Amino acid sequence: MYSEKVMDHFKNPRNVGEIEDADGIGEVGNPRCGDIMKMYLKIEDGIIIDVKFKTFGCGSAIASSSMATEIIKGKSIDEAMKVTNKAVAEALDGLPPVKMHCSVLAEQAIKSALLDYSRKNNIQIEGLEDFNPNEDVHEHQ
Amino acid sequence: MYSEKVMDHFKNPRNVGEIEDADGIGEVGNPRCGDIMKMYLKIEDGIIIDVKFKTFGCGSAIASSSMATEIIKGKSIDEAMKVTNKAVAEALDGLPPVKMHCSVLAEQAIKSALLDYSRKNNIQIEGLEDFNPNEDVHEHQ
Amino acid sequence: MGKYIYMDNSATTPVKQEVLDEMLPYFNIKYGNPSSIYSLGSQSKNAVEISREKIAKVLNAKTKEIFFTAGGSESDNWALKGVAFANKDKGNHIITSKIEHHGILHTCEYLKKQGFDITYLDVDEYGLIDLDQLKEAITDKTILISIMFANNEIGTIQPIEEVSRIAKEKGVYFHTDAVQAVGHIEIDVNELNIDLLSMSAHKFYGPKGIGALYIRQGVKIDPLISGGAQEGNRRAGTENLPSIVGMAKAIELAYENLNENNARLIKLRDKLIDKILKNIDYVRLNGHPINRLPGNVNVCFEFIEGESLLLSLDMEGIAASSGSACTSGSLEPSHVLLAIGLPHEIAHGSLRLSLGDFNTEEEVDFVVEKLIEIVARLRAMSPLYEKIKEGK
Amino acid sequence: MGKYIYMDNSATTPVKQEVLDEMLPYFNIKYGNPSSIYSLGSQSKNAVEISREKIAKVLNAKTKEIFFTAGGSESDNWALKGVAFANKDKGNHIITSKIEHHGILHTCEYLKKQGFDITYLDVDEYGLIDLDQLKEAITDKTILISIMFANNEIGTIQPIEEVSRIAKEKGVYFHTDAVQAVGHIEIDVNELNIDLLSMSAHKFYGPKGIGALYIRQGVKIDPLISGGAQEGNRRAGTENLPSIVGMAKAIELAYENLNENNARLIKLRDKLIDKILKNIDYVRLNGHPINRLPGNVNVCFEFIEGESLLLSLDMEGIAASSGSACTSGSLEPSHVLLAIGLPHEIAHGSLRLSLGDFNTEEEVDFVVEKLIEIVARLRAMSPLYEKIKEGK
Ligand SMILES: Cc1ncc(COP(=O)(O)O)c(C=O)c1O
Ligand SMILES: Cc1ncc(COP(=O)(O)O)c(C=O)c1O
Repeated sequence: MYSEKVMDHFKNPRNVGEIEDADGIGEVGNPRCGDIMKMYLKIEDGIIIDVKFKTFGCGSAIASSSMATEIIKGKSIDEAMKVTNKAVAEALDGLPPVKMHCSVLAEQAIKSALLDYSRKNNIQIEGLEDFNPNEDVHEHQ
Repeated sequence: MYSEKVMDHFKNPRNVGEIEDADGIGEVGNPRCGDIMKMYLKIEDGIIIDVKFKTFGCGSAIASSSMATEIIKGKSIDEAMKVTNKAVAEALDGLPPVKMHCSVLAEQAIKSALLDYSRKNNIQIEGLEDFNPNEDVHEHQ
Repeated sequence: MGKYIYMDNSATTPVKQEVLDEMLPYFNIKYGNPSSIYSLGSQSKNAVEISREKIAKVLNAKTKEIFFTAGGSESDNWALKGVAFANKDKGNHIITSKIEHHGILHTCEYLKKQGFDITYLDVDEYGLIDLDQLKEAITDKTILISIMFANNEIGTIQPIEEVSRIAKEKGVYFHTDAVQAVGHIEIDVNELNIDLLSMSAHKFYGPKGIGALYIRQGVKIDPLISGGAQEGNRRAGTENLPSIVGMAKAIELAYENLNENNARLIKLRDKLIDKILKNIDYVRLNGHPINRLPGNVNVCFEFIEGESLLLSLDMEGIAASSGSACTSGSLEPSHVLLAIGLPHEIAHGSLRLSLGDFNTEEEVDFVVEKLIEIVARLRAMSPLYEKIKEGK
Repeated sequence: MGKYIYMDNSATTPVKQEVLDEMLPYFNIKYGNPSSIYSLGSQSKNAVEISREKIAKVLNAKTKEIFFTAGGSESDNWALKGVAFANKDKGNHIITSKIEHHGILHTCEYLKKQGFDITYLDVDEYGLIDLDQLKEAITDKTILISIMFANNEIGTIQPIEEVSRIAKEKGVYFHTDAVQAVGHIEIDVNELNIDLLSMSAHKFYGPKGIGALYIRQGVKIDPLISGGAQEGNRRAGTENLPSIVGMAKAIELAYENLNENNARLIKLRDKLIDKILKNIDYVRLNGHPINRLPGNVNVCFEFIEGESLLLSLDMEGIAASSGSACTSGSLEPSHVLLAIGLPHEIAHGSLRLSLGDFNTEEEVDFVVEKLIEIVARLRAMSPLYEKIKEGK
């Protein structure tokens, strides 16, 4: 069902944990639906120098979070903003169709953490104008 | 499906054939229904001294004819009149329910041949008053 | 007597060793439920999907157009009831033929009770339907035409391509009961424009109790068995894993050497027919002389009855079948034999010998030899034959 | 990792060797069609009838009250649709429960579309229906009550005797989906007054794709699959001979040592439950503490999700199942867990371990050991657990 990449990231998720003094924290998902992703960002000079996550969810939710953190670590905010759910899924060598929403959740977790960062620092991040972190990801299926 | 007795009488039917100068000949059944029994009797002093049959029909029809001839051979007309389809079936160690009409046919073949004898000789045989050789045996099932 | 001679391959076939070998691990080693997500389960899921793919490929169908069932009868019931109920807003008229298998005919009777109108097409003396009668039968209420690919008794193959062309022109779904055809005749569901097709594995050296329904993508059909999400939510029930794998292997084997196999079978069949017709009098061949299943021989011996013929053959170690009433426990001989115009008394004397991959020329010779003896013996006992001889 | 530990026996079971051995000759030696009259056919017919007799005996039914099907789903569909359509002149109301298998629930949805009214009884926190609610639900239009014998997820056994007594008093047919019960619990259809009962062989070490419906003599029911005269004219299709023979052998084996087997299983089960409850916090047992299937363990681990639990167990070579939405591809967690009142987020963390004849005490110990590690690991990753620890 899952690719080897997914299983690898599920078995050995990268960047699990919390960042005590995170600059941005995002939480998306809904326990009712069985998935919550929480992402912590450490940002310096517009660069994501550290990222951690915690996820309640299925194997692909955990793998998607892990992959998302790997992708954005060391990237600029602008670059991180360009990470789509498709990119996450592709980096995992694909997800089963019914699991695509997990990658959507990962994309939203990044954006949600960046939104938190932008609010705390009172800056504008292009592309977040219409972002709604509470949107139901299952619609994307 | 069939008892060993039925198979024995099917494999080695007794009294197959015709009697050239028969005293009574009965034919019952209907080719449309897949079974015709023809029975030939040689009667002397009220005793059936010889009997032969020809049958178009299934295994149990052939076995029932064979058994019926065995039963009545050497018997008096009165005794032959008392042979029921049940007696024929029992003598064969039973017939499957859907095949009971074959034993009915055998009983009717006897009666039909006796009727022919009684008409040719202008005598009355008790029990044949209401006998109708063309009755549909399949009703008896 | 020697070896048992099995000439009833249209009734069922033995599972080929290669097929059984393929099935065995799925009983107690790879036994996981295909719906389970752990490795033992996804292994099973894979096996099901690979099997589906193999079957689809042979028929030139899409993989997701193949749905596993418990056999030909379920497939027939599903196709008819499923299409009828799902399309009753469009119409309530179904067209079929008089020589369909009971899986179709009895389902049509059921649908009639539920308010559907059924037209039963006649067949000619060879068992072929009349395409003009079909065209005329179609009304604006017609939702489904179901015509069997090849007949199980007399072996006649219908002009499926023409039937489906007519169905397509009129925008009516076309189902074919191909239970006797799959594994024996080349079938391309696209070339032949088939919307639904029933098949059953035990007719081509696969296991009993497994079959499939091909459903062209887009066809509107209700499930017959609802429940779990198996078979794309269209046919519930834990998958019959070993049998599915076996069916796929069997269909692969069947089409691997179809042409050579059929050439051999047709030669055997025609030899059997010729020898019977030459050596026995008062006998006629049933079914189409050319458009017939490669293994099918069906003849009527006048003046004798089929069951006693079968019992006599069985005593010689030969397995065959008959359309006589007496072999089915019903009072009527086969509806197929009556539909091609045989009188009852002749239909009762029918014999079907259906040849398969394991039959040999020696067996054909032996069977004819025995048939000559048996027919003579039964006729000697028959009051009908006596009349003929006497010229009555 | 060593041997694979299979603790998903409620999903399916491996075919026991004794069962497979019994089946094997019927694939390619005794392969005759049971409808054929020659010896190879009547041998098959005998095998079918002897199998039917064995199954009937175990359930204290009459031989002719057992009808073979392709499994539990077909049996459920047949019972419900067959009784509904055959009795629609009497009424259009059917009563069932909220925790039935989808084979029942989705069939009820279908029947609703066909004009039938369905009442779904609630269950309490243990999964038991309320007999008073049942009584009140019965109207003069009620034709059928269908209540499962034992639940496939949480293992709860219903008060079948009381349910059937109520049904009998009101003159309503009573069907029970006993797919999880047959082979595991003593069942006497007469003592329990059951009118129809569904079973499936692969739940008790028989093959997949074969089951049966018990139909009490006199019950009015339409066929689901019409066609040939098999199964007393009530279920068409060439008999699945090897599987029928296998099912009979499996049921015999199951009831041969039922009490000892169950004593062993219950001990294992309770040990597994105890150890989980003792060694892991934020965990709850689902289903009835006593009236539950001998092999059923169902627990919810809070703050983690079932699929990731299953994947982790699979990595350790342990097969189990979960009622989490993510394991089924649907968005909702199991309807059973919701019906017993679990909130969605807790239902997502459910785990079913279903023990069978091949599980050992060592396996139980190993599974608990691994569970402790896995749950800890997943919770360490869970933002929900983090909040609890922080006392939020
Ligand atoms: C309670 C219950 N009913 C019905 C079924 C369906 O049985 P099958 O999968 O054999 O069709 C199952 C198992 O899947 C079950 O557990
Ligand atoms: C033409 C035809 N249709 C349907 C069937 C039914 O198939 P099954 O017995 O596998 O249900 C058969 C064989 O019995 C058949 O020959």
